[in-house]
Amino acid sequence: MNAEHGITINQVSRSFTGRGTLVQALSDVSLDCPEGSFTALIGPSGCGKSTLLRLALGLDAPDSGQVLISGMTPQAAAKSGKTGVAFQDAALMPWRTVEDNILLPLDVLGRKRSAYHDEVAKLVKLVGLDGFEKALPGELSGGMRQRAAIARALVTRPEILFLDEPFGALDQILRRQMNVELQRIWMESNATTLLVTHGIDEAIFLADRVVVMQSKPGRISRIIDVPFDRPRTPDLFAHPTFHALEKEIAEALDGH
Amino acid sequence: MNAEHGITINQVSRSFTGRGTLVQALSDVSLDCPEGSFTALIGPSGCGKSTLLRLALGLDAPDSGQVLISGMTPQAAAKSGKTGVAFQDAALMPWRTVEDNILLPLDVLGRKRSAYHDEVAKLVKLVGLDGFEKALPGELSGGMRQRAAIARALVTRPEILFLDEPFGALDQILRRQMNVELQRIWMESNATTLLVTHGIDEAIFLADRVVVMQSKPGRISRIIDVPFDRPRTPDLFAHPTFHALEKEIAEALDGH
Amino acid sequence: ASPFAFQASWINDAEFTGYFVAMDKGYYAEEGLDLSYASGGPDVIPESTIIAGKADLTLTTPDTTIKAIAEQGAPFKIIGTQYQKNPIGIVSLASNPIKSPEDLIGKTLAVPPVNVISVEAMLKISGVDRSKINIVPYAYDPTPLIKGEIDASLDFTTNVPFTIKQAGADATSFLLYDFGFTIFNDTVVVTEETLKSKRKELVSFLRASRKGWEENLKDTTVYPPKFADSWFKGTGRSIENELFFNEAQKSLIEAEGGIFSMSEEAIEANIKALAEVGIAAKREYFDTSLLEEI
Amino acid sequence: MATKTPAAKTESVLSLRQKLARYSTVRNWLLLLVFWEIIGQLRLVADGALPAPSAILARMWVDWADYPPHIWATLEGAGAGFLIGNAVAIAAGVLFATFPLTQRLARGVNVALFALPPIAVSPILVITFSDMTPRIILAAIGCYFVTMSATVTGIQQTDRRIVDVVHAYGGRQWKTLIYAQMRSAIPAILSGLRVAAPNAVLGSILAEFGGGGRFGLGVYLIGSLGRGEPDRLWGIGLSATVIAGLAYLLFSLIATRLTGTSKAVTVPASPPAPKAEKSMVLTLALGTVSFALPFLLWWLMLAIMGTPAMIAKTPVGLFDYLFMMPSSLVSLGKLATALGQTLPMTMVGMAVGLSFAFALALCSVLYTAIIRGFMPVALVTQTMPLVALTPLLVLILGRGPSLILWITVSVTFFPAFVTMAQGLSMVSRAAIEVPKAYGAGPFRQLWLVSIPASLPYLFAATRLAVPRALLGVMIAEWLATGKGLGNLLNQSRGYLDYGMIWSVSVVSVLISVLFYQIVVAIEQRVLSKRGMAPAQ
Ligand SMILES: Nc1ncnc2c1ncn2[C@@H]1O[C@H](COP(=O)(O)OP(=O)(O)OP(=O)(O)O)[C@@H](O)[C@H]1O
Ligand SMILES: Nc1ncnc2c1ncn2[C@@H]1O[C@H](COP(=O)(O)OP(=O)(O)OP(=O)(O)O)[C@@H](O)[C@H]1O
Ligand SMILES: Cc1ncc(C[n+]2csc(CCO)c2C)c(N)n1
Ligand SMILES: [Mg+2]
Ligand SMILES: [Mg+2]
Repeated sequence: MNAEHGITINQVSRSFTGRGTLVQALSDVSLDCPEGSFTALIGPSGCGKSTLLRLALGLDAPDSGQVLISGMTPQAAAKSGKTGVAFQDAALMPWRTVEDNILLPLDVLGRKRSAYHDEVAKLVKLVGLDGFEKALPGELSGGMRQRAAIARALVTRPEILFLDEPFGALDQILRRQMNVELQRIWMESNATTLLVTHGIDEAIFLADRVVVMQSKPGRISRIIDVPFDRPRTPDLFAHPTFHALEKEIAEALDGH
Repeated sequence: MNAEHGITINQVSRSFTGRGTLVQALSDVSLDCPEGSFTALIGPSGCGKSTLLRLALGLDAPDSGQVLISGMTPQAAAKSGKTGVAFQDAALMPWRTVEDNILLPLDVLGRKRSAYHDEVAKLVKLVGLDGFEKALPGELSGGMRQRAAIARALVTRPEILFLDEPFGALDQILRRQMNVELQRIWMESNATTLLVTHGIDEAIFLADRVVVMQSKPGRISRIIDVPFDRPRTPDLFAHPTFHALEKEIAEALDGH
Repeated sequence: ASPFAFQASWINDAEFTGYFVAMDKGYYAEEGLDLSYASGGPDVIPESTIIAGKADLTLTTPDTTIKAIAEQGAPFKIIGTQYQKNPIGIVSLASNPIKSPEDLIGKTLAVPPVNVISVEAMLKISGVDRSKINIVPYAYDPTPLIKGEIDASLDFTTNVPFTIKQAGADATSFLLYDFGFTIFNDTVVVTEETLKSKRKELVSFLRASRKGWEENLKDTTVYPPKFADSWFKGTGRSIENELFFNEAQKSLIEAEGGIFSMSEEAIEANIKALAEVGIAAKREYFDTSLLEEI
Repeated sequence: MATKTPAAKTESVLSLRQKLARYSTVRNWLLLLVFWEIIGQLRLVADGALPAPSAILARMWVDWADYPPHIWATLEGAGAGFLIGNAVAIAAGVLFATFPLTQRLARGVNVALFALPPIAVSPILVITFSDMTPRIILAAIGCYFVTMSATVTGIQQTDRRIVDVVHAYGGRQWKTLIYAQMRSAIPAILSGLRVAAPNAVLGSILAEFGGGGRFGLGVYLIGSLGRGEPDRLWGIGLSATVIAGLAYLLFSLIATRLTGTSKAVTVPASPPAPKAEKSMVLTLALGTVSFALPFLLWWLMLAIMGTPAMIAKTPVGLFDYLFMMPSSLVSLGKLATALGQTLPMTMVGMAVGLSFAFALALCSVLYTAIIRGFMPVALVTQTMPLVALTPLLVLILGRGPSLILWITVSVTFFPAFVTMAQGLSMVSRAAIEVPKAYGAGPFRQLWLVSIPASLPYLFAATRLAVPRALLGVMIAEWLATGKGLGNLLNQSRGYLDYGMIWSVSVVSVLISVLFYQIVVAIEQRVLSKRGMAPAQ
């Protein structure tokens, strides 16, 4: 394990006091994602997955514990441009065109747009939004917005990638395609990736390890290694080990 | 077929001129959903599913063609309180608590809240938000917001129910639970239901008919009947006919 | 009693002591008038109030009134004057004294925009080149004068010198009147219409008011303190100030023909002074007949 | 390795942070006060013309018996005007937002009401009405436009997704208004009320200059003006500020509580407003009516109130005055000269005023405590009548362009600042978190997200500021420089030259409408390009 270049989450807790009630969103969560690893995070709705990501992105601070990204504080890592993120909500800026939305991280990081011209074109094509480069988010369908958000997450060629249910609004065919593409990109870039997903099959297909969370309080209940070699192909979905893993994860989710 | 009490979509077309380009979101789409039927709408991202729903809700007008809900214009039907809807985006009012958000349709329709007290409690429980009745949307996770939106769609005991990917942000276990619950509610209320979904299995599990759409231009490419009796149980997912249907729909989606 | 509305030209200060006395002593009631008194202020254009019928009678600056009659055919008549000599003058600090129009050359003089024409007349009459004086607006606050930002201001000489003394300085002042701008002030003005229809009331008003002024001017120190909690309550001014004012205005008000009177010479002097600034006043703008009936 | 802290402790740490923010605001207020005290004591500004707070307080102590009736009278005028003006404004705002056509029709009237110089309106009100009415009307006018604009902006910025939900249940205009638009507009409306509060107080005070009444801070101020005692004037001005400040504080507190729950949880991506079909005929017709309506109303008002013809020039009378009379050429010449003096400064004042407002609004995000600390000063500029403040300003700045700028900025910036700051505070957290996740500092967050997201508010602010700039320059001219339209207006009052008074008023309104129209045109281009709903 190389904590220096991956994601280190160390005994992190975070609770919220909403209207009078206290929600323990994360309770003593520890997780190490070594450099270049692909980790899938799976767990019931409200178990703290997004909260964990927000902590890793420096958007929120833990009550206790520590998060290190590439050995830096989340804020420092974000600033260095190492990270990329697709939020659960597409969070596109409604006044920016698809293209400009994809370019937003470059604007933030102060990088030259021109250097990314081809990259953007490739990404737009990858997510199937060619022809909609100049469209505004309001003119897109829900799935199309989510795809633009995925492209935005990838545009900086991040070393560390956070994806919060990026394929939730996509149809199965597109989702499979995107799974394959994501794997390719991951293998090329070797980015340390943390993927939140509700698709058990997706998790197994993509990840080295599937981290199963439980809620109330939000915690990690099991970590299941995925033994398949890369590149993985859609045939895998029919593999018996795949099914076994699916079952194992489903049971872990069920609280067994 | 009883056009008088179901949904009748008659040769509807709708195109958008976004930034410079023309998108034919719906091209000559006709669909009849008889009273009490359960129709699943499935199709690639951007094929016009949400557009179709918006037309049926009277939120948008077709360029040509006609939509009748219970023999009325969509607006009239909406006003009569016959319809319920869960949008693709949860669209909760940020200032209303979960409970008040669920009660919104009653407020709009001018119905007494008090008469729905038990109903709301039941629905909150159904979508697993008990304990969060007084929480504001900003204090919920993505999936929790979507669940609140589902409860809101059901609160009026609608005769006609529109659901736009209501379970997209839910984990598989919850999703299955919700599928079963939705079937139960549907059987009790006999509401004419139009469900947009990306889950082929979900579509088969729930619907009488699966309508497969294609994009560019948005159109209906196939309608596949689902022969299973009700109530359907989760065992069904292992049924051979189920798998055959899954394959058939997947192929239809693939453009075969 | 007949209702009669009087519009004053400024907020309640010693300038109107005579009327206050007349009201408090019941002189108007004795004359059969039910007088309603309206205070003025910077946003009250007295002539407007009589045109609009809000008041039957008002006090005005004669140059304004006469210009309006001459140039717009405004239906005003001047039926008397409170000040035989306009109390408006050039006020400066004794440490930087301006004693005559010539002294103004090269200086900064603050003048309420409405009075620029009066100053210009006085300068013309005195043969001083207007363009050699820097005239800036004045809004009744003498602070810039006290602090030396301006060299002089145009204000009521019956009033500001006191203020300046209070601020620890000494004032020098001269009246525009004394340098050829020989006009009245607080001229008593009515519309021709009122003159016709309320002649009796007007005479009664003048009579009662004259009585009030005479009573007040008998001893200028008597009434201001009496009004401290009535007419002068909450004006923001001090009774000492009103005492100074009352004393200072005495000589400007008193007239041989009785208070409010307008002698033919004085009217002539007004017409002549105004002619200097191109305001063609005529004798007929002044109606002295009511004064005779007092 | 970090130590574990119980969650409860974190909560108290968090609220401690909030307490610290509040504390630093109070600290800034105190710092300001101490600073002012030192300046006053050492007579550093204008040879002691700016009194120290202690001197002002001491003076108020002495004068205390005078205050209650004055404060009470001003409260009455300002309060009634505030209630009436804002009620009308909110109703009108709702009407305009619901039926955009009405807004376009009423635009001329709206801007005219906002841009009319009080020095021209007040004398007319005073001779038309009596007692409290002029005060109430002027206070109400001071509230109307800001609150109306805020209401329209607030309603227009309602999240489309929420409106769709109401529509989907058959809710039409009325229900949409109640359940979605009004509630989401509340923070914006409150920002309008925040600006309206000082406007109402100042409006009442200005009308009090019209006399008639014996009591009111304005009456007190006029009486005190001649005393050359700044500490008294400041006492009066600060009393007005405190009245307005309390209202401001109240609405701020409510707004702060509600803003959090008013902004969208996720970034809204609603379909851009359909491009309005540009019918030249319709645009022209609307423009004409909107332009003609103020004239029509003006005529009607005069007819109804029966104001005499010498005072009340009808549009035709004004036309005669300006074009048909022997003196017309002279009058036009005077107007032209005055315009030539006023317009250039107006442009500069507008630019500086807006920049200042914008800078303040940005700082309200970046340096909250500093801006909150500055708010009392801002409120003083909004409630202290310029008649009282100008002598001091003249001592500090002279009577040149810097003074005109100062006055113009002080007359322009406040509504714009409050509106922009409100807009910035309404940006959804989810949107800001995108750049934040890429390490953007506060500046970049503002530049890349908050500012573009609040563009509609920015334009609303600009629309508020632009008509006021001319007014600011005119006030400065009237009080300090003796040039331009402001001086012409005041001088004409002295000459009973009602033709000129009306001419100046109409010209100043027309210019304001023109500027306003230019902003609307720019707004429409900029916003529709970004798929945002522009002003109609
Ligand atoms: N700002 C907040 N205030 C109060 N409670 C919060 C806040 N953010 C999150 N929570 C609570 O924390 C818990 C975890 O939320 P989180 O968004 O991390 O869930 P999640 O695992 O991402 O769920 P989902 O799959 O539904 O998106 C939830 O119970 C939620 O109500
Ligand atoms: N307001 C609009 N302006 C312009 N184009 C629009 C608008 N609304 C929808 N479209 C276009 O219409 C097409 C259909 O959109 P729709 O939202 O109906 O898709 P969908 O089937 O719901 O897709 P998804 O599964 O991704 O939600 C898309 O190509 C979209 O870009
Ligand atoms: C006591 C007193 N009365 C009136 C004024 C106001 N004022 C000063 S000059 C001027 C114009 C000519 O009348 C006016 C109205 C004042 N300041 N003090
Ligand atoms: Mg989440
Ligand atoms: Mg959709």
